[in-house]
Amino acid sequence: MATTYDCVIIGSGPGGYETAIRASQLGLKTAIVEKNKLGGVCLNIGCIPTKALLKSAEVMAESKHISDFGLNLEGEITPDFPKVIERSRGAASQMNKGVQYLMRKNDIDVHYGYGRLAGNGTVEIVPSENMDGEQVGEEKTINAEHIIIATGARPREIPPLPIDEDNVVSSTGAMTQTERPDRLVIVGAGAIGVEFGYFYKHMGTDVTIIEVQDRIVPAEDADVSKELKRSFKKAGINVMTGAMVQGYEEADGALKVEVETDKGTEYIEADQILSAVGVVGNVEDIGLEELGVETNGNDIVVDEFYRTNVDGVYAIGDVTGAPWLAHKASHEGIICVEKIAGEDVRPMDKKNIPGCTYCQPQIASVGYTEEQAEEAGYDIKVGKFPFKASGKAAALGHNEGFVKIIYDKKYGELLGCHIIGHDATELIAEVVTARTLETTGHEIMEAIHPHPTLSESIMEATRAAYGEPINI
Amino acid sequence: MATTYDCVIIGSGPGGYETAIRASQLGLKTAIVEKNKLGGVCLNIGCIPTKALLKSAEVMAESKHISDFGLNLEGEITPDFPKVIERSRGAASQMNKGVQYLMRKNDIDVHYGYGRLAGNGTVEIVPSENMDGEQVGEEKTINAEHIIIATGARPREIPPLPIDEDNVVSSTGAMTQTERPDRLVIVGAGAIGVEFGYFYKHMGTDVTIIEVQDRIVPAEDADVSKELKRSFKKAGINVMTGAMVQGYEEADGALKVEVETDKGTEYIEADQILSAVGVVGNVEDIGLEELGVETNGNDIVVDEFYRTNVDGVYAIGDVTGAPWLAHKASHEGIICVEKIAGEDVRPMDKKNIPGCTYCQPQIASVGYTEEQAEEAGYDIKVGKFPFKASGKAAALGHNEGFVKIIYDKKYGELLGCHIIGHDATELIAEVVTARTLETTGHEIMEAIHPHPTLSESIMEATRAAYGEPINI
Amino acid sequence: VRDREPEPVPAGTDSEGRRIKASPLARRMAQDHGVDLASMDGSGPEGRIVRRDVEARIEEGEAAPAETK
Ligand SMILES: Cc1cc2nc3c(=O)[nH]c(=O)nc-3n(C[C@H](O)[C@H](O)[C@H](O)COP(=O)(O)OP(=O)(O)OC[C@H]3O[C@@H](n4cnc5c(N)ncnc54)[C@H](O)[C@@H]3O)c2cc1C
Ligand SMILES: Cc1cc2nc3c(=O)[nH]c(=O)nc-3n(C[C@H](O)[C@H](O)[C@H](O)COP(=O)(O)OP(=O)(O)OC[C@H]3O[C@@H](n4cnc5c(N)ncnc54)[C@H](O)[C@@H]3O)c2cc1C
Repeated sequence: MATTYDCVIIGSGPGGYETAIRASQLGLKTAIVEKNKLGGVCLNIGCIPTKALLKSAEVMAESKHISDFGLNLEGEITPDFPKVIERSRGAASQMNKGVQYLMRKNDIDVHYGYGRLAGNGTVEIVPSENMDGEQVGEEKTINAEHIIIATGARPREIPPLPIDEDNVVSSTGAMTQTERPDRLVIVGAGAIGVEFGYFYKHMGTDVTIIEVQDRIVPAEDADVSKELKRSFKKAGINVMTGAMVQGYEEADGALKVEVETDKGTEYIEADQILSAVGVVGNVEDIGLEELGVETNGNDIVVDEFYRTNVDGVYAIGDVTGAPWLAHKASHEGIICVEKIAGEDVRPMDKKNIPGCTYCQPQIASVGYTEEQAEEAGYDIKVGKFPFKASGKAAALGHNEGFVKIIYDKKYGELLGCHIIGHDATELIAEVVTARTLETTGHEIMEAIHPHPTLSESIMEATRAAYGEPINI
Repeated sequence: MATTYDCVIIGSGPGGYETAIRASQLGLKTAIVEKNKLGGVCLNIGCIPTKALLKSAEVMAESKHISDFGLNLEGEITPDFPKVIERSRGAASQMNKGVQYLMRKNDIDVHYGYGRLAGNGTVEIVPSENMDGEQVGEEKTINAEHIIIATGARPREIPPLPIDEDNVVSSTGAMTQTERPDRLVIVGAGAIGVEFGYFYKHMGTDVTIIEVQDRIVPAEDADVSKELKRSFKKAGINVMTGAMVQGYEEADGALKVEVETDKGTEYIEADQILSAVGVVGNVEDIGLEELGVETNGNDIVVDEFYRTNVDGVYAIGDVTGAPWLAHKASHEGIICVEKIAGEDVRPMDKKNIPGCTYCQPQIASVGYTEEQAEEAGYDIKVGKFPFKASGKAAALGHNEGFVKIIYDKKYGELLGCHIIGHDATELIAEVVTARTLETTGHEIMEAIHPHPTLSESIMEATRAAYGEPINI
Repeated sequence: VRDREPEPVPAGTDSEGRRIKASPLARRMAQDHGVDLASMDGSGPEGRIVRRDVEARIEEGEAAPAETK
């Protein structure tokens, strides 16, 4: 007979596994179905392994300036590419083991295999093959009152660039291959594209990033795009914007990439192409049509508590659409399951989801960009503080970038903050929490930021917005 | 005739110079009197140059593990000590020039020379010698309705260790000397002592830190002291606690340091001793007695708006006593001068002043320690999250330390937070701001911390305190 | 040039002298719209009054014409 749970979650990414833990804590008998590896994209082929790669790149980059710190380097520092990859895989597998432990600790049943909704609270599971080529799971059926779909997303493929993980790699190929291309063309200048651009450049690869929009990291504030472009140019990373890849040809062991620009058609020689043009939700073949679960393209449609139009079926994380971020997935899952358990929960404010990019300089932002704030009809005041004026940045030898912060003139509401620079991804948490607490600029100025820190720059930018700048 | 100002500030440290800027912004005609260099201790011989030194030490430390990142080092990385010092002096002088610019930009008159209160709103200035041995300033008198004393503090000297900046150095000597001692005894394990311990160790010096109390960084939460001790031991830094230095003898070109411990008297051989036993306020010979300005030992006594008992005389920063921190000085100064200008200002909550220590692992904290919270009668819940469980820490290869966070059971008030680990000094800002905004644990859990970051650990520790841990 | 506006709104007290817990933004909006924070319950953690509470009150106020109050 099929085991019956209070809650079954399909997919064990940061959305799925954290939700499972919270569900179990709330007293729900919980199981998770996973066709591949615990931890999903994020832990196995996303956030964690890429950040490990980027750390190696950072150390490489810093080693080139080692004499700036008063240190002598006799000889040379060079990347051992397969070892860099190996280290990253190690970080991924460590985190994967961590999730295995968490499932045991929290009494969550893990059913490996491919899960499919079969109606009436039933999930059918069939064996599947994981990323290591191992067959996992067995055929079975489980039941649950509440089924949460957390199947995530996969790299988007575009017609001119079919992904074969050889000539054209996805992020997965780019982070697991042990041979480094000498020349890499990256298509797409979102977070993933620029992170790999930075990484491969510092591993010794000649990198060209091609973006169809008129600026890189186009989701960020325009000033941030400008600053990153300047920095990438200095680092020797080629950037082409307003350019569309038409396809490629293989000839003489090299790839000729056809790119359409304002000036006509250009050809770029490369050894590999990384397609980094976004992701699409995994909505296919999981029983959605059969049950009549509403979708919008590749996103499952949900309400503010992640309920689909079908009773007892919920969806969270990447499969519900943008922004495709791990922390969005886990927070959605926790809200979803707390609501199921009858807790007093508040819906998420989507404007409070920060976005981070981990190349150097790092980028982090939350809330409105200047353009968005104006479009939304706010009368705004904007403050900017360059890290060039920060004592900590001078001490660290990392003085690129700035904090830009946007306030509403009427109430002083903190509308948005955009940071580019060293450690930006850690600095943004203060702003996220402050927005969650409905701060105005005054509290940010009043908060006694320790000296010397980069975080002071958030206070200094706020003072600038209020017309009371101190250190600029 | 003497120039008359609305506001004269004696001392141009972070307290003095930021106050001067704010005063000028508020429409007060402002001057600053400085006997040495603009920027005070902090910029010239404190916060900034030490953080530059520590960055060199960090790069050295990381270089020893460079193969962990998949990088090959052929040859060796060695510190060029005079160059390390030179870089630090460069950072200091860059910041000093920055303050010169800020004074001009904000229309603040700078009067070099030694200032002394002469009663009736008069400050007498006489020439003085700066740290480079240059004679600065000329004899003159200036007047002001409001005089703010921001003369700061200097290293405390104890009888067994008279500071000669040769055998026994102060922090100033330790950060400016271009010859590195082979064996260094550091007396005092507060922030300055452990920072220099970490620095000299990674420059190649054999370091022993001696602390009279039973743990190092005794102002921090006890768990933090324990963790730092473990880390320092691993790094090969000798630590003696509950030990009192009695004096030293010079013999055969070496120093024999006499230390009293539980086990009796021990002798440690060293080439130099760093006295890092705190600071004392500069209250002498500035006219306080003549005017009858109340002091308490070496602290000027002030009210919540930094007014002394004498009308028109104020004091801010290190000269008003503990905690001796740059950000305390500047925030006090801004409050003081905004009050003078008739703004609607709130007094500072001293429990919201964070403290930071910049060795590796870094330490940062704000609010109550566990012990203090219990002593204050709170019924508390405590959460701890080790960086070992953080994906970002794994990616960075820095998984030492933890976040410990303390909440009041009754209202959920965030009472205190204690972080030891990589980047702790940047992470604490979120907590400072959250406390300023009177957060409870719920908002910290609700705030969507970006993944993967170290800042998530603050959220995870909070969840642990609430009995809802996810990633541990 | 000073741009201190909007000034921060200090936390008020209720009729029994207890401090009203409200977010800085909620306090600011309430002052602007003449909403009395002492008379309302907060929906935030520990009963904190947050923006949505004030917004709801403002909407109610607009829905109900002043003279019927
Ligand atoms: C290269 C890269 C870098 C990234 N970096 C970051 C970053 O730094 N920060 C960030 O926030 N986000 C980052 N992301 C995005 C992040 O990985 C995702 O937002 C996150 O993983 C989404 O979590 P999820 O739980 O919704 O889905 P996923 O992590 O995609 O997990 C879905 C899981 O469901 C399983 N599954 C799917 N279908 C089935 C089925 N039918 N039956 C059983 N199991 C199934 C999958 O095998 C997978 O394990 C990155 C993504 C990539 C590709
Ligand atoms: C080694 C070291 C490291 C430190 N690191 C940190 C850190 O990382 N973070 C932190 O927050 N704090 C740190 N501090 C402490 C910090 O430097 C002080 O808290 C801060 O400088 C205090 O600022 P202040 O404006 O009160 O006084 P000061 O910075 O001491 O400035 C006082 C100024 O007044 C001048 N002056 C004194 N008397 C007269 C007079 N009669 N006439 C004219 N001028 C006069 C002095 O020359 C000096 O320039 C450190 C201190 C040291 C020694």
